[in-house]
Amino acid sequence: MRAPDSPIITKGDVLLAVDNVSLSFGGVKALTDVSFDIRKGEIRAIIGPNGAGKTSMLNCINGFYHPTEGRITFKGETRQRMRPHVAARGGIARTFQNVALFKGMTTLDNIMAGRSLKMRRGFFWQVLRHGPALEEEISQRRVVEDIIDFLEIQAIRKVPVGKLAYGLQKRVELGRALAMQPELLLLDEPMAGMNLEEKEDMSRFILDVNQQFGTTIALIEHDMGVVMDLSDRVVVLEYGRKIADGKPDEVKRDERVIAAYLGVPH
Amino acid sequence: MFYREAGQYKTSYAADMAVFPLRQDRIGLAIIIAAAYGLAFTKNDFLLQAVMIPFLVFSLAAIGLNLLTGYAGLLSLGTGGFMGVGAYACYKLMTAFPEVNVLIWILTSGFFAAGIGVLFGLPSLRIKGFYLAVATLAAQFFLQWAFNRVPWLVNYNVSGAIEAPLRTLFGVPIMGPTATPEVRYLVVLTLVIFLTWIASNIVRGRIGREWMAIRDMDIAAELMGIKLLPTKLLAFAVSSYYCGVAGAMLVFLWYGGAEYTVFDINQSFFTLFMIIIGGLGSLIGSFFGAALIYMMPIGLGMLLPAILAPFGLSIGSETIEHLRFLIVGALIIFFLIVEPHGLARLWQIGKQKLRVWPFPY
Amino acid sequence: MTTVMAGSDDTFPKLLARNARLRPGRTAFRHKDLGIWQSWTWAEVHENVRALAVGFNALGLKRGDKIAIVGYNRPRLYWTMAAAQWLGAIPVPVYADSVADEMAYVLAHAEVTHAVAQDQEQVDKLISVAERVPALHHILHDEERGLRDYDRTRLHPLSEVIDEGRKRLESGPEAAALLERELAATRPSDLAIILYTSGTTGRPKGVMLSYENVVKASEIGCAFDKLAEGDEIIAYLPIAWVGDHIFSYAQAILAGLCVNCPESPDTVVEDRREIGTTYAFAPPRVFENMLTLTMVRMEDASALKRRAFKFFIDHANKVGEKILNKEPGVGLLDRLLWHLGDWLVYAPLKNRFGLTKIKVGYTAGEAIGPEIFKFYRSMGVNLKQLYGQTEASVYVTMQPDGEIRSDTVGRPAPQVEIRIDDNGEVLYRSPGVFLGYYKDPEKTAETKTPDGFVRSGDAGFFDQTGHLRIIDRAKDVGRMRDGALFPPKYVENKLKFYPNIKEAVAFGDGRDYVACLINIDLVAVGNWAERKGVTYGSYQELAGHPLVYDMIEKHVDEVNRSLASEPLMGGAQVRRFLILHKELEADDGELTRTQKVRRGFIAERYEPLVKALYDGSGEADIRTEVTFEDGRKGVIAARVKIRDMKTYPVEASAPVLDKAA
Amino acid sequence: MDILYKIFLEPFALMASAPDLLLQTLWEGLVSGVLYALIALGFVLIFKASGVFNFAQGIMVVFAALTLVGLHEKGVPAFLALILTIGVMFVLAFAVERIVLKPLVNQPDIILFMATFGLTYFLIGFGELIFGGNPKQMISRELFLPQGSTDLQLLGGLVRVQHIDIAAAVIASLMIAALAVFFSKTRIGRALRAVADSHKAALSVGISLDQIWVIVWFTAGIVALVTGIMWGARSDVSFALQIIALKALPVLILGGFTSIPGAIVGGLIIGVGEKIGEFYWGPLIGGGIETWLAYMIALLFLLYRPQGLFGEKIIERV
Repeated sequence: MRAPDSPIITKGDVLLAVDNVSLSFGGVKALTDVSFDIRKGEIRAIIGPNGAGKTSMLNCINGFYHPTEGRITFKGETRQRMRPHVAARGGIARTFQNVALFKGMTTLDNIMAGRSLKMRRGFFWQVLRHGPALEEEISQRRVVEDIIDFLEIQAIRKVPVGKLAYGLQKRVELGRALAMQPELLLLDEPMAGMNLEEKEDMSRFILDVNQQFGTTIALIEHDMGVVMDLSDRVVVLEYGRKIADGKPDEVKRDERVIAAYLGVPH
Repeated sequence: MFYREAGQYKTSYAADMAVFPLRQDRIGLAIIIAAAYGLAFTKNDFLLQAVMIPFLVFSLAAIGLNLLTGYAGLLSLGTGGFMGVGAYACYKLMTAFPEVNVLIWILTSGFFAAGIGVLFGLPSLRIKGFYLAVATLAAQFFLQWAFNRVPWLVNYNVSGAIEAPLRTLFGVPIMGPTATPEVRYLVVLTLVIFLTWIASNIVRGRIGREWMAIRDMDIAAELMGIKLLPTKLLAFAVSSYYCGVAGAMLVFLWYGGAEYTVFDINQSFFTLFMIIIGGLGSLIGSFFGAALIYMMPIGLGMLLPAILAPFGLSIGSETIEHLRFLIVGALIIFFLIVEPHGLARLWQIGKQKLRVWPFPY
Repeated sequence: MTTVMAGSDDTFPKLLARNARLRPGRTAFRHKDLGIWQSWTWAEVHENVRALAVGFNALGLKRGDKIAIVGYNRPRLYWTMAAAQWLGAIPVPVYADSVADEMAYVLAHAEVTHAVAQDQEQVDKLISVAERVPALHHILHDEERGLRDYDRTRLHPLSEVIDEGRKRLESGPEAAALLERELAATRPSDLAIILYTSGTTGRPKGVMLSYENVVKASEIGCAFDKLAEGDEIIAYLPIAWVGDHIFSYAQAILAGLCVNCPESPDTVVEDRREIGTTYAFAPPRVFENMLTLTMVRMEDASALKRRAFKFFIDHANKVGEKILNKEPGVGLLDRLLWHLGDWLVYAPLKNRFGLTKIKVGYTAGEAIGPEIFKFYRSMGVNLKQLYGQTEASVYVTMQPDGEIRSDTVGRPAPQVEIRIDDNGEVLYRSPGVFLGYYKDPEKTAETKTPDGFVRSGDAGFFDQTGHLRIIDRAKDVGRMRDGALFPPKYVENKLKFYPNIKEAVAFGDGRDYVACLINIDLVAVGNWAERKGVTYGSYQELAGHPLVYDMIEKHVDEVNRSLASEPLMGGAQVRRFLILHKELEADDGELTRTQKVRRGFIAERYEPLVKALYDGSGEADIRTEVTFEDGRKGVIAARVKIRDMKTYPVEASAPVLDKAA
Repeated sequence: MDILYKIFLEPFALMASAPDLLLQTLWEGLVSGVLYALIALGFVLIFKASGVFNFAQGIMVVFAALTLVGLHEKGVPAFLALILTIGVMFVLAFAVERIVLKPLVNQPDIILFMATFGLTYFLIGFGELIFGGNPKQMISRELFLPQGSTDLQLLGGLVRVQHIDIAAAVIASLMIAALAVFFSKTRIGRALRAVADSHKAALSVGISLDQIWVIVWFTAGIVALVTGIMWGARSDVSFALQIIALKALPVLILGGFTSIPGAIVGGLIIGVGEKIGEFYWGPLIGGGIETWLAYMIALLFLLYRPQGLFGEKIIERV
């Protein structure tokens, strides 16, 4: 869904740049002068102790918060005070730390809701649910079924998500984000609260998404093992400031990172 | 118990996404609709005039409110006002253009209600929950005041009331003093079935999903590219449309005439009760709720004197009215405790029980 | 019924072409995929198979080549078989859950040149064993997912093969001519398929079946139960197993049945319900699980429902089978009551299990518990037993309508001759009898007598009604030190008929008495524990719980009583038993891939426990190595208690044969 | 131009030319504002302590007044009736806790909100069934409430002040002061405040949640009774009052659901605002705008400040 005039970004180019971003609520500074970039096609991890501002960073990237200072450039375009739905249209999707599914809807409907942006039939056809509206509904269902197949959640297709186990809910949420066919996928602690097997499954899905669809992924994760295995590059935040940035094994050896993590047991 | 699902498989998405994917449900619905039409031939005026017509009209109003509150999660206490807009709009249109078929005006009157609904829905972008409920009270009181104080709305009728003029369809009177209950019932039934079908189309498609998404988690919905304001306003518009049409039907196909007091705050409350008891976010629940809230007092009015008579006790109509309030109130609390998700959930559970019968789950 | 007979169309490609002529618009295959049942008509299947055959030809597959097929039941994998057979190549289906080593052996032994895999998992396995299979040139796959970045020189998607075939068929008459030529070149006596049997011991053996074998056997089965187009079957058992090959492939093509492939192994029950199959096959374990599930769920039902359920099930037990068998002697009232029960209980139950439309259901492979068997039949499910072997293309004996009992496997199937050897072993001869074991003339000679009979390896006898009863593997029937007969499986099966007992392994050959290792059923016992308020943290803890032991002891005691009433078997009463601390698993080599216990292996592996069973000690320690699902290995240790049992005096009179009548 | 003149100039001209009228209007607005504030106060109490949006607060006002008058009508002496009414309010609080709140604990807010709707209708039906549906006179004389009025010579005109209004203002102020003391000085009061922050904190004070709910509903019942007496003394006692009771809702919106000062300020703004609006602008559009003006004011205010006058800015989190 790239606009014709926006630049073509190929693998390895900067997809999103965060420049000197600061964010404060009242007097509290959540982020201070953070800069990093996310390159097309990579898996970028954002790590840091609790309260380091990781989620705030994601919130800034997809327009939920607006940086008090600094700029965020996505696909070469810098937008001030971008609304979340504009970010979504631009190709940014995300999942949430505490699963934010639509609890009253089924797995299928949740993922279908993720296709909203791709559905264009107007009210008139929707009312009749015939002709173009039905065709569109069916063609989108087809896409959603591919996602269901991909995530291996066939058996829970028509189960209201409120009734699902936590691990499955996380998977459905990933499915909903994937339904948007994003260029940049933000994952906020995709493996929090999962058991080992679920974590392995989720890691596999994340890698598959990255490799099969070429989706750029930025993820926040606490499990260091997972981060080191999955990500191409890691940025480390502490108290809202960036303290390290680089390849996983470089970051792992960084003294400030070690200090930050030793100071705060996980 | 009645379900024999074995052998009911779907080879297309269209079949899989049907409203009633199970054959037994489709048969059941066909029987219910046939029976509903069959009622018209009982010629029982009391049943049609005092029970069925109002039940259907209130069901439609409840569907309207349910679209807003149950599906989109926007609490409204202005239903009475929106119904009134429909009724008064319909009155103005009918009397201004008497040559156009009245059914068209009934269906058109909803658009005026929709317009007003959108206007009062504007604050919903910034306010939520109870706050929004209070904001919709503004609509309720303002509109009620307008019905009373703007004589243009009642064509400067000194009595301040609006009355159903005589209107026909294919030469048969369907509105006005000479229209029989049977005919009016058939008109109401057909309109309600048609509009229910439309509502079910809406809620099962993209729009319905967007409403529910906003209801369940508005932040996530917005981050998925759903624009909150237009989606909410659409909910207000569609909801008010339904309420407006219900209001027009209430006055012109049931009462035959009305004053502004018909659309008072109690109307709003009772419609809200209907969807609470019936089940938020359920079309069938709207019917259940309307049936319970509306028919219960009728039943009470007939039953109580009969029960008390043998003891030599007589009971006045005023007492019955008091009892009605008392019992409606108690029922609401009772249902909220027993099944906060309403009769629709009970229905669903019952259906599920039948599907898994003889197993308990 | 001309269409259930092969006639002059004596190979599957020919039969397929015939189906495309006779019933082009009828649905041949369905696959629950992406949420709905994707369907293909016979005409479409025919077209796909032709294209696939041409495509295979382009990839160098030729007459006599072997092509391995690995995966769960998928329409394209069945089509692959037909396409390969079209070219005169021999399909070699492989168990999808076999580990890489097993697979390597089979592929190398069969000298496959091509392999078709269902998905990435199987492709990975194939790649990992590729160097041990020198003949293997091409790997093809059905599902694309996850394979994007794989080296494509030897890996191709099936869809590409089909497209290539289509292109060639469109571009000129050569391809079509090739198909005609190859189709005509195949003779009924040619090798059609090699099915590797897992076997309880030793390396898998490749059973070679000709077209004639498979076609004739299928005809027998179809005619026996009047299977015809319009019947629905669900294909969910391993494609490498002879049963699935006959039911879901051969009979489907022969009679024009519709084959339904489930969405995933987890959704078989729902998928079966959706389709409402008319023809079903399931090992006893599946029926057992359904019954266990029923009983467990009914425990949670309301008292009234439970009582009604019990009442009607009891009533069905009384008259249901007679009604199904159309026997006289059922009163009008009983009949009415049964129909009421049908409306209230039986039909809904059948609906839940997807058995509503079932015309005939088969169970085989192992003995089924009489209660289980009766439960289904009394509800009106025409469940039957058959006795079959891969070497016979399935059918050896079958149960004709009206003569169905749980304790026999029926009469010889049509065109099958049976004789019983001196040592009790069953021998049979039929048109379905196999050509021989692939590359193993020695074994073939051991199994096949010069006059064409096949040694089944099972011991059995004909009862007075002319029905065959199988008691055990011929080589397993042992004698105890006092000379009494010891048929381990017979004892084990009696134990396993209790829902709480999942597996049992009996010892006694050459010993003083019979002793048993028992595996509890986690679902049934877990549920029992919940109701009794027995708390447990692990399988091991539950298995060792004294109350569980008490319960199992009761079951063993009942088995002893029952054995005591059978003169031939009375000596085999269980004197001591213990409950194993872990579940027997195929991954640990304790069960075969078809879930049969490997008694010898278990005896070695649990040697300390077996020793303790016979040295009188009250408990024993054991350490066992286990393989986890991801292939890691670990060790679990446990102390297992042993219980002594009472035995009963053997009833002298009551002859076994009478009991059968 | 005429219409603009009538909206933007004429009313102010009128205010300037007749300041006594303005003062009179302001006074009346203030008094009804005080009473709105009292009803709103009942809401706030319950909302703070239990998170329940008690729609029935308005009806509790009427119910309390009706019980008082009704008991007196049945021959109970006034002060005994007052004590009995307090008892009834306690029973009501207890019953509400037992029958309504306890079974619904942990349900979503909206469900509890709906339950108070049910309570509203139940109380209307119950009250009318027992005491009849006719409007009644408040027993002001028997309770020694002041009667009559005084005309003050102010700003070149007469301003009439009803004594009962003065009493209402005074009693309302006393009530609020008493509540303030109760909340800050007593153990139970502190527990109530704690429960607003966290239920666990309240438990640590040694009071169970059940008790807290009873206390808070009882307190709200007392507030309702006082409000009912005052309001009843100014007009009739009947369930028609419920419409007026609903006016507490816009007050809450202005003041915020959790702020006691907010309730007071909001009440005064609404009271004064609607009186002024009705008197000076009402006639322009036919009068009677009092029924909706308060809601409109609240609505417009909400658009500007969704969190209310004293609410904190809401930071949404994900």
